[in-house]
Amino acid sequence: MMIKYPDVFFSVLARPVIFVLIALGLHLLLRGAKAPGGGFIAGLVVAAAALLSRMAMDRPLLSFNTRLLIPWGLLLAAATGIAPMLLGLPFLKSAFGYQTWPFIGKFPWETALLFDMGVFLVVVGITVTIIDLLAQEAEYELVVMEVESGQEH
Amino acid sequence: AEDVAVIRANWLTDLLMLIGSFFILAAGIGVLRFPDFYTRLHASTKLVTLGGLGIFIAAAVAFIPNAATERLLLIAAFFFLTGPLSGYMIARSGYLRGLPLYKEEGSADEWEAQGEGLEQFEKDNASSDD
Amino acid sequence: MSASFLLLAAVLTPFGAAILAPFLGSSLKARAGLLLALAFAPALALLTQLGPALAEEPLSATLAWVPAIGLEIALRADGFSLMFALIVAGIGFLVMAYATAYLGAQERHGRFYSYLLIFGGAMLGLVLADNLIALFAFWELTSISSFLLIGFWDSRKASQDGAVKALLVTAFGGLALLVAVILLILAGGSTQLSLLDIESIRQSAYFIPAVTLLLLAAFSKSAQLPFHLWLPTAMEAPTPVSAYLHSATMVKAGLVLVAKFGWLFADTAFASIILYVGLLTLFWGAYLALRQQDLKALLAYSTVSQLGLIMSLYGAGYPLAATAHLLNQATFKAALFMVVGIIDHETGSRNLSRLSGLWRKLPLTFALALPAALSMAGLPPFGGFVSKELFYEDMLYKGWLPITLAVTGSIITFAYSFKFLSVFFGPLRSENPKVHEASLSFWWPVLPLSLAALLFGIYPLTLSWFTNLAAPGLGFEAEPLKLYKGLNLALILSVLTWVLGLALYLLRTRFIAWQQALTPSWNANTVFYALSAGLERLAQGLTKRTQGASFATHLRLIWLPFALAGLAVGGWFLPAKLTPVSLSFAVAALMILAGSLGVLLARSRLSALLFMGLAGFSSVLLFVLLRAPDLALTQLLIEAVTVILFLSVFRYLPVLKRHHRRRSVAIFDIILSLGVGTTVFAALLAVQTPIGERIKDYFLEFSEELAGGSNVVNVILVDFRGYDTMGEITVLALVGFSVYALLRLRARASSGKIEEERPDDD
Amino acid sequence: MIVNIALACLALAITVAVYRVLKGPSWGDRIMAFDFLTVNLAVLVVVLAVRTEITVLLDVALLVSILGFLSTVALARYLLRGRVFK
Repeated sequence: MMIKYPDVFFSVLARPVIFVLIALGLHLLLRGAKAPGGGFIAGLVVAAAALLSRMAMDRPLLSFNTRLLIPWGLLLAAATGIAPMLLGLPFLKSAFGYQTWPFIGKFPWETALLFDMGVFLVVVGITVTIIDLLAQEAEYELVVMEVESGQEH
Repeated sequence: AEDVAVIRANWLTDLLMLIGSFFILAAGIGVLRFPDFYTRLHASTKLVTLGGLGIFIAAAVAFIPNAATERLLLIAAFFFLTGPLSGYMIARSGYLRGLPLYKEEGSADEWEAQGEGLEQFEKDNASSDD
Repeated sequence: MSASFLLLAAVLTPFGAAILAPFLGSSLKARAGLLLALAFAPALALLTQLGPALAEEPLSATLAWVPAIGLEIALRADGFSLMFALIVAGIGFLVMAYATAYLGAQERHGRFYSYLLIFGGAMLGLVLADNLIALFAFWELTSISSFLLIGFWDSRKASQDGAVKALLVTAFGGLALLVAVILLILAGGSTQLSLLDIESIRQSAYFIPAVTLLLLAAFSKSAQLPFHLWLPTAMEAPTPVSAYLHSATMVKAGLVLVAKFGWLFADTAFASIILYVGLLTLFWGAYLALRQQDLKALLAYSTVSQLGLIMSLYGAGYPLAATAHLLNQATFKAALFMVVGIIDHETGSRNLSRLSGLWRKLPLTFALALPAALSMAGLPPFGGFVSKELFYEDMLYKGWLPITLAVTGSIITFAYSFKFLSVFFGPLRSENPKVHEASLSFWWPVLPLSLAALLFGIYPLTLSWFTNLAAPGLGFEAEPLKLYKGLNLALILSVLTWVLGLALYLLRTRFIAWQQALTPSWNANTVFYALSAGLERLAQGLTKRTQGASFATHLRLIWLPFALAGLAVGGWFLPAKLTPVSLSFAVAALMILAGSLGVLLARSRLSALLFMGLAGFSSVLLFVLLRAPDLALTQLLIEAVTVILFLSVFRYLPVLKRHHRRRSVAIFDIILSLGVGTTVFAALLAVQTPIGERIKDYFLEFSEELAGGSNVVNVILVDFRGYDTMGEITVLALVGFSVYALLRLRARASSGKIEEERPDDD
Repeated sequence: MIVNIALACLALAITVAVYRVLKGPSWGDRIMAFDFLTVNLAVLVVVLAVRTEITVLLDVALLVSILGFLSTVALARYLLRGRVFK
């Protein structure tokens, strides 16, 4: 007996939650050096958003092929490692400082943030890919069930 | 360096905090003492949301000096949004999966009473493919 | 441009181009090869650095990686390594051009060119490296890229098998090299090859093991006798790869090693070992080559035997002759491989028995093949003769056994070179009737190599220009080479070789028949397969016995030693360290305990998951109480995502049946878990000793100043210990891909059941 | 002072939640208790933030409430349909 109920409430109310989750994820990523946050946590928050979007609206969070995020993340992390070497500094030497721009005012920048973004991309790449695959698998089960139930009648 | 906030222990924070903790206490007792699943569900979702709001607003007032109030209001908003929704989801799956209702003599299951019942709902749903 | 920058560019540009190759390959298809061949330009530009100045102070460049522990890419180009680098770059350039014509339209060009460029860069690095660790790194990189290139047509079983075998043998050599390098660094006192203190190495106890391992690495890489089995099966690779890796450059890495470390075993017992291994390989390679019907296999065994020849010369301490023959072999062997590529491409087969009389249809290819094949045979007007003369002269000094082995080897070499040429003579026979001459873009790369084979013979000064380059590096005095050195014993022996060689060529059918009768049932390949099969059986037996069928026994075996160690160590110093703890910690700890007990007692899988969630969230509470918001956030997120992923996978798990356990087993499990508990508790108590203080203060104090971040947890993760995190995310990426592969595998398997194909996303 | 009262109430509520998770006659009770626990945890974190004045804990509270909601919804949907997605 296959029960199929459209969770109207859930899918409607999930949109704002997903929006906040993604905003929170990026916020955590960008303030990594100053306050609790960082690539791993931000990546997992975005993964939670992907889970929610899959569950509530049955729609992938990111439309592109998230598998490519993994090598790009690694490349970014490696680049921040190798770039200082080209300037004669040892591997993974990081630099930091403060910038003041007209509208934004004084804000700190650090190259470690780029490395953190690399970590973020890898974590997001892996979790979202797995979630999408599991969802496809579930969707696929349904197709199989329908075909089998179709054959019964 | 933790943000040291000077909390003016004003009366508003204390009052709201008291109200909030009263509701949470009520929720605790409700979850402990209520006879069946559905009634306990009321306590665990509705009451705690109310209690939580009380405490959040108290905290919002308390954190005015170090500009954390808007974050707290965001949390309160989400608290208000997710609390009842999770209650609704649990209740639905509980009922549709046939958890027994607590039957006192006077009470009746409106859904059952209207003759709708689970099977009937099945039929309309099975035919329509969403 | 300063010389050291050029040196660095020479090694690093091929790697850069390798990253670009996939993109260029997909857009430009085959023609991308021409563009990417330019990656060898800086290496060729090293030509400008040649000249007398090089002898006194060789070119050097260093790229600091971790200077504190002597780990940097230090390159040093003395005469020999520069000469070899030019060979690698020159032939690399020609092979890339040849590949543009050779690869069919539907091949994966991007991938092929990037592998080839990775190999090119690694080979250049290997030859020019002065830092021993960098030398080892490049050595391994060449093995890996050769594995990728041999297995390029990965759908074919033969190339898979050949690639794995090549990787196993060369990686085995790589391991030996790693240990040898470490021993040398310890004994020699520095990681720099040029600064190694020779005397202290000779005296130190590490001398014997280091040199034996070094030779092991050289022999396995250059396919010497016991390890020659991987080269013939490596011929499954596309012909450009065979022409580049398995004839001119990669297989000579062993020779480079033996040449560069010549001073190490100059007049010790090892020298004669190398001599005889080389000569035996020369004889055995030629002996097998004569028997081959497939042109490429014939060339493969011929490469094995020629490498034996050069190895014996380096071993015997005659680097001049060795370098001369190395140059000759590189040019004529690469040319012959490309000729085979053309024949294969035009006639569709490489089998001698099905092909003959091709010179009528492929006159140009024949004209190109002739000088190379005759130079291989060692006939006068060609380069091969010059170096073979030197070979005979040097072997004469070594005594009668080396010279007889050398002559018999050369006789058979002469025979199989003519056998190679026999494909052009006789009546025209070939599979597809319409055989036409190769297109320009196909044969122009072969031209310079055949011309070189001819030029080295007619005008040997060009050959001696190269060898003089290598003179200072390998410590022999440069002397001009001459084609005719007057009537001496070596010349008489050469004439003898030609006569007997011709006779052997004419009687080859009977010789091969006689060979067939003689060959024993086992050979190197069968030994290799027997070994690997035996290893597999041993592994299966071991796992079956130790791990047993059920997962539970598996876990018990893991936890048992852990628990015993804990009981032994942890038992006595437990009570000493307990400190009072506040009420809220106790509550949180009790909740975690409740959660974990719940998981133990749970009957259904769902409630077990719920209890796990309970334990997880209460540990979040604990972190909050300990004022560690970072950890609380991480634990929280992992907790939630795990719970949901678990749920989504539950439907595929088998039903949780209460498998009954005998009482004794249950009791054993309880004791075991108690033991493990005490071990973990003892370990935790041990960790709280003050060592933590010093590290903590350093990070707290310098996090703001050095890394500009006040959140020490993240600063450590991303900045101070950035390299660890990079390692972690690489592992994470690998895990991600393997999970993806598993799920795709399942999807593809189940999609097989019903007819309509699932929308494939990539 | 009042904060301690709030903490006491929360502690009681959480112990009741744990009790319900362990005993809960039906799985519905367990999920309800799990939701009750996560919501209480969020409130507790906020109260702790007030007491220790670490405003960073508020992010933890927000995430606890959202992720608690997410897990509960996933559990509820798993029970209803036997699968989480679709």
